Amino acid sequence: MADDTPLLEIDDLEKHFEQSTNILDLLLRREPSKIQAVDGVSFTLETNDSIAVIGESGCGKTTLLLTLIGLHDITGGDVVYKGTPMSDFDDADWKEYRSNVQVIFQDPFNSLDPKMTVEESLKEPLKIHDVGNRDERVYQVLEDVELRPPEQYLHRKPMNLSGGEKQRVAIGRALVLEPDIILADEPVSMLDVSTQASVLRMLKDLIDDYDASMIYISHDLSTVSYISETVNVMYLGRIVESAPTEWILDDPKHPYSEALVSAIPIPDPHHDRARTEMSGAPRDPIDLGEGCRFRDRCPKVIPPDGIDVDQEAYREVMAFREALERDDLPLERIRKELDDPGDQEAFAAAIRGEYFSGEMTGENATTVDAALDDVADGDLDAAADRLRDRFESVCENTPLSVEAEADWHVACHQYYDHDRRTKEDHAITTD
Amino acid sequence: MPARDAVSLPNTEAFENIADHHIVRNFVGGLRMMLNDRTTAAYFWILVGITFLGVVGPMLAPYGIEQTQYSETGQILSAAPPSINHPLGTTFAGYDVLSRLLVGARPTVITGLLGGGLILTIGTSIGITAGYVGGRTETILMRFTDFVYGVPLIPFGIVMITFLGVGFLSSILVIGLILWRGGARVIRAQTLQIKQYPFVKVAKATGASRRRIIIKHILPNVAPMAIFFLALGVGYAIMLQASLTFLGVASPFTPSWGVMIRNAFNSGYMSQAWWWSLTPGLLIGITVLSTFMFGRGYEDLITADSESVEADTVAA
Amino acid sequence: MSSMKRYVVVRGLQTIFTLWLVLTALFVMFRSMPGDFTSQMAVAGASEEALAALRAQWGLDEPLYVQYWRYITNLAQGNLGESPVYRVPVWEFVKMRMFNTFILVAPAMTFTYLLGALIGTITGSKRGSRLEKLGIIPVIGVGSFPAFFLSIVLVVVFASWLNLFPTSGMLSAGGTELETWWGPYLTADFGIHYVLPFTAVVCRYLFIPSLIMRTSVVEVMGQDHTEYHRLTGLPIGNRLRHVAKHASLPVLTIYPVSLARALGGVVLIETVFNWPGIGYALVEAVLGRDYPVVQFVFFVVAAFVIISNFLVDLLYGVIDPRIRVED
Amino acid sequence: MSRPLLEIEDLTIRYETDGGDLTAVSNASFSVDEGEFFGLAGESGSGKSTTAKAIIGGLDDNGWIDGGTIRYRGEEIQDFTDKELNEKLRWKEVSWIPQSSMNSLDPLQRVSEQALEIGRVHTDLSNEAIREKLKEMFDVVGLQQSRIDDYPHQFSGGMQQRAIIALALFLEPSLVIADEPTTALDVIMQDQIFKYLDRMKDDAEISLLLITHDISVIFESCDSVAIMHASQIAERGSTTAVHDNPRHPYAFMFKEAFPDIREPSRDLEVIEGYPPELIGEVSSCSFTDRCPWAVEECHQSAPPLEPVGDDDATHAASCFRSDEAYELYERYGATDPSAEVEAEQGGN
Repeated sequence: MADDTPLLEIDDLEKHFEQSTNILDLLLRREPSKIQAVDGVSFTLETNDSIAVIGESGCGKTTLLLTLIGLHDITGGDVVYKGTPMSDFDDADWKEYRSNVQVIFQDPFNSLDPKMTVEESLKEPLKIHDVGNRDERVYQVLEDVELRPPEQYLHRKPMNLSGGEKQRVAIGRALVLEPDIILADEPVSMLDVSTQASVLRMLKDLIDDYDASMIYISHDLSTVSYISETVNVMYLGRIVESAPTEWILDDPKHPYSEALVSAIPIPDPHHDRARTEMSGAPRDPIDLGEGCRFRDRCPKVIPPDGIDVDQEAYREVMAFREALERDDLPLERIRKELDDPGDQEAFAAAIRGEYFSGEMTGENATTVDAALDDVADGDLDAAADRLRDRFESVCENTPLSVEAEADWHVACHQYYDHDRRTKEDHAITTD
Repeated sequence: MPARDAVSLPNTEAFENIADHHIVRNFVGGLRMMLNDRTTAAYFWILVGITFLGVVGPMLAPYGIEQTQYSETGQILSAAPPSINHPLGTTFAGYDVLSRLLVGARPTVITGLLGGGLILTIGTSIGITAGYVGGRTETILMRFTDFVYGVPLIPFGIVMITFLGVGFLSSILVIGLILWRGGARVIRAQTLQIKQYPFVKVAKATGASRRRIIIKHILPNVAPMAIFFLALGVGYAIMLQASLTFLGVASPFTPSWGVMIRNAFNSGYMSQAWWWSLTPGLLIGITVLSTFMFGRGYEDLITADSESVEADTVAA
Repeated sequence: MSSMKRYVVVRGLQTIFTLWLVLTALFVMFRSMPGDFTSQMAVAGASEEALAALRAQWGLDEPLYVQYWRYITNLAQGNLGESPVYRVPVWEFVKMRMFNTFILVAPAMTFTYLLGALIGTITGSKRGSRLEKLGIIPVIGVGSFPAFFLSIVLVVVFASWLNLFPTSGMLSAGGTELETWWGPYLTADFGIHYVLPFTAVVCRYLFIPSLIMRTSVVEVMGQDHTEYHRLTGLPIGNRLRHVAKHASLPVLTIYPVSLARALGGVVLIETVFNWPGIGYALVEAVLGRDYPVVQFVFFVVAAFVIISNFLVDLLYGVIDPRIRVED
Repeated sequence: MSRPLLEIEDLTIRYETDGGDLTAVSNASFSVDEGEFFGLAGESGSGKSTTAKAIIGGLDDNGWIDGGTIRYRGEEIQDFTDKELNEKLRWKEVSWIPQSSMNSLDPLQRVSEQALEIGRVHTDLSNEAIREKLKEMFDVVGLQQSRIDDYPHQFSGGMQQRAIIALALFLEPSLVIADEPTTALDVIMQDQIFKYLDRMKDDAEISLLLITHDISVIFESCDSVAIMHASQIAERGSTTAVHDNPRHPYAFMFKEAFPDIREPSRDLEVIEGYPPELIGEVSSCSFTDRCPWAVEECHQSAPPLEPVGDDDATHAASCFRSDEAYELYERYGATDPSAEVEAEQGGN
């Protein structure tokens, strides 16, 4: 193995699930819909590196972790460990991988088998990989995770440990095989704040002591700086921004990261932070299709050249188009609410009321009105076409990740044109 | 709940190895914890007593079970009420009820243990396999379980007994072959739940084999539920066997408690000689109740989230 | 298609498929049982040729798939076949007996479930109290006795000793002639025969709904929305109504299965009370290898479970809006 | 300063448990003014939720108020019966936003039905009027009015929380108690929720009692704060006073345990040990065993909540060394060599 082979390379990794089908789907031969939990994620973990993956619940970060530890099959792309791709692993490779890649989960209350003593839990990995000197190792690792004196803890069961102590045992179990890589899934988020810092600090120190690397998964950007130098921000299965932690905290480039950072509360009554302008929540990662996945919520979604439109009004158009094209408009409900369900004009107005707050003028307003009439008439395709003709955005193409600055990657269309260092040929796909 | 130290058992190495095994240790630990609870302990001792009766009962019987009793005047004591010589009275044919009761304890206990054991083994195996393996195996096993659920127990039992041949053991076998269904469902549900716990995922990620995970993690964690099922199975088996006996499709030659009630009923003397069927009936009821309450107590104490599973179990 | 319609269609298709599966399974099972009705005659000394002729007459010598096809086509025309033992059409043989069983079990089990739900709600809502811990024990206790023993006790005490009710039968012998088949069921005579068997069924099965209801009431009481209702100041009556609605879902699920279980188990009660139901007839039919009858009765019980499961699922869909979407 | 709406004085709450009577709140005192946002902070088990529940008569069956008073608009309410609470207080005056909104709405009922039920219990309003009020509130929290007839599962997590807020507001209460309203939510959703809570402060002049373990949220959104540790109020006062001039060791260590993205590399404070379980009377400072500055006196008796500093009249701390602790901390960090010796002697 060459020296410059990275420890772990995640290369365009995809993990999709099929939504379960029922007998009717089978009879009608319907295509199962696809849950795109992880979709084209790439990053590299070097030795002694600590990389964080940050995102809201449902962004796919936990699926990513389960895929990395081999509990999910890979749908596409690959994970390359010390030069060997996971897809080529034989039994021996798997055994080596499983002894060198360890995981720590979020929930301390279920991370340990309630029926096993601390000693048994810590010895289990050693037994599986047939490592000797078990007593000594277990003793040492208990010392390392600051459960002292170890004798006092060896025979306890999880029910007799506090949350923090349980998480320390879980960390100990991950370290007892002296692995290369630790995957940690929000290991402190369920602990009380007085314990959080000490567990976090201990984890960081131990990673260094044990010469391991770490992928740290969390929803909480504010503690990440204590554990990882690099952050990947994930949104709906994709990484949208990747840079050193402090840079992102200081000056996030992707509109989503910006929202994420700006929403973090500042523990200071003198500081006057503006509340987020973002509305809505990430949609379900089902059949996402092409395009930037943040475009329906993005305050900076890019209008086509040559039309003059208010940014917020344009975002509303995009959100409406998104719902329309995905056939997600709650038309039945809106019609039921009407005093006279047959009144087409009132119907169109009610739909407008649901999706548009501001006033639009000129050609924009005419197009939207016409589209709303189409929708009211039931001709959704016509409405979609009409709106696409006028409002199609560059954001409907999948953005490539570009190096906006050195070591600072952003997957956002804003950075193709405004930055000289982007790829000249930004092979944007069109559908 | 207070911490309890590991159980201390005789210091022979083999024994220690067994005692050190999760399942054994958790079982013994659970039992100890449970005997602290007075009510559950009472049911436990009733069960121990009945089992003991099954062992020594036939030896204690003052008379032979088919020994006709005579009064001092030499008349057959037909359906005589309780007296000093015959504390539980006699049957129509002049047999001593107490003796028959004592002898009948053994088949009852055997039925309970064998039937319960069968139910436990089949139910746990199917439940764990379905829950852990998942996919198509699970679908097939659980559809099959649903199917067995729809089987009307006693009529089907009769059909199977005619197939297997009337007999004491075949009636137990039939019971075991049907009544595992509730256990399979509940244990599968538990397995599914345990499988989702991080500690199982961690073990998998560390490279633990499927066998290891089942033995070291799944089994000890479903053990309380399995014990509950063993207890429940014992009760159901006894009850069902008595019912089959009563209908005349289990062996009438094994003098179980069920046979006694059947004979009393068939004699037409059941209202006059009420002592004839009352004691065996009461004993069956008390045994079944004790197994159930004992199982409940065990399960209650061992698992925190026990409440939700009980519902499924009673419908077995 | 609306989500509810979709749900009905999907579950409907599944139900029909299951029914067919059970029908076939029963057919295969009974055809592969050793011996047929002629084996009893053989014991009785009938000659080998006569038996073979009899088998040919009943089509038992043909290949299985031919028999199966005939069975299915006959069934499709409403022909259930004939009982080879009693030499009457199966339907004629079973119809009144099934009705007698049904009229005993269905009301009794429905009452059992209503009463059990009440007991479960009362005991479950007093979590940790003496009532919760001990209140259910008598119910379990009674349920621990075999049905035939309970019946015997009822007969001995209430019929023989206290002489309140008749000891057995469904109607007194030589009762008034009534013109309609349903006439007798409306008489006081029937009613007085009905009380003890009805009580026996209730006693035997009451613990099932009581326990399930108690368990799920306890569970629902611990859920956040119950706590929220408490904090909003809803009176206890309103809160219990919410709890009962949630808690009844698992009870509902078990209902068809335990109705079937009671249909099977009622044979013991029928035997003791000499109730002219299908249970005892079924035992005799099995012992006489009268497979067409047994097969049909089994199918009816299974179909009963399957169809009521379907209905319960639909009801579930009505009560719980989440089901409709998730299918 | 405006009039106090809610005054809590020397409140003590106990729970009957197998191990004895557990003191969940001991001698807590604070008050919430009209239009004020008040934050009650503390770690799990500190008694903050119990305090809040006592206000609307929501203690569990085994809990009772063992001393002290709760006054609402000057009227003592701690002994109110359920009926009085329903008639005078709940929802019309004080409403509640629960901790886990995801499961707090009855999944079998439309949101509007749940509102009708609450409305009918507490008011004489017609169904139509209740629906209208709920619709208005849906608008305030940024939900479409037409969605009041949706079932809870038709909403996303954040939307359910907003529906819950609408349900808390629709009878126009003067005080809303929010128990960890955003704990289960992501940070962007949390911020959206607070945007609506802010709006309710501006538009309706409602007071908020915010219960949370997250002090950064309180510093950002509240006017005043009380920090609880194991049944006792360690420190209370205006957020600026507590932030700028903390006096109780738990208060400033707790504050320093929170990350601040403006200083990503600052070391986070760690508070060793765990809060004690208090059975029976509490006769010491409950923070003693975890406090680096504990002295003999701290073991002997519980320090009273006394005014500190002159920056703010409500600013008070319950610490015998409130005048020097923060200074020591700033100078030496979370150690006090002289005190350690004493603490060891006193502790054994």
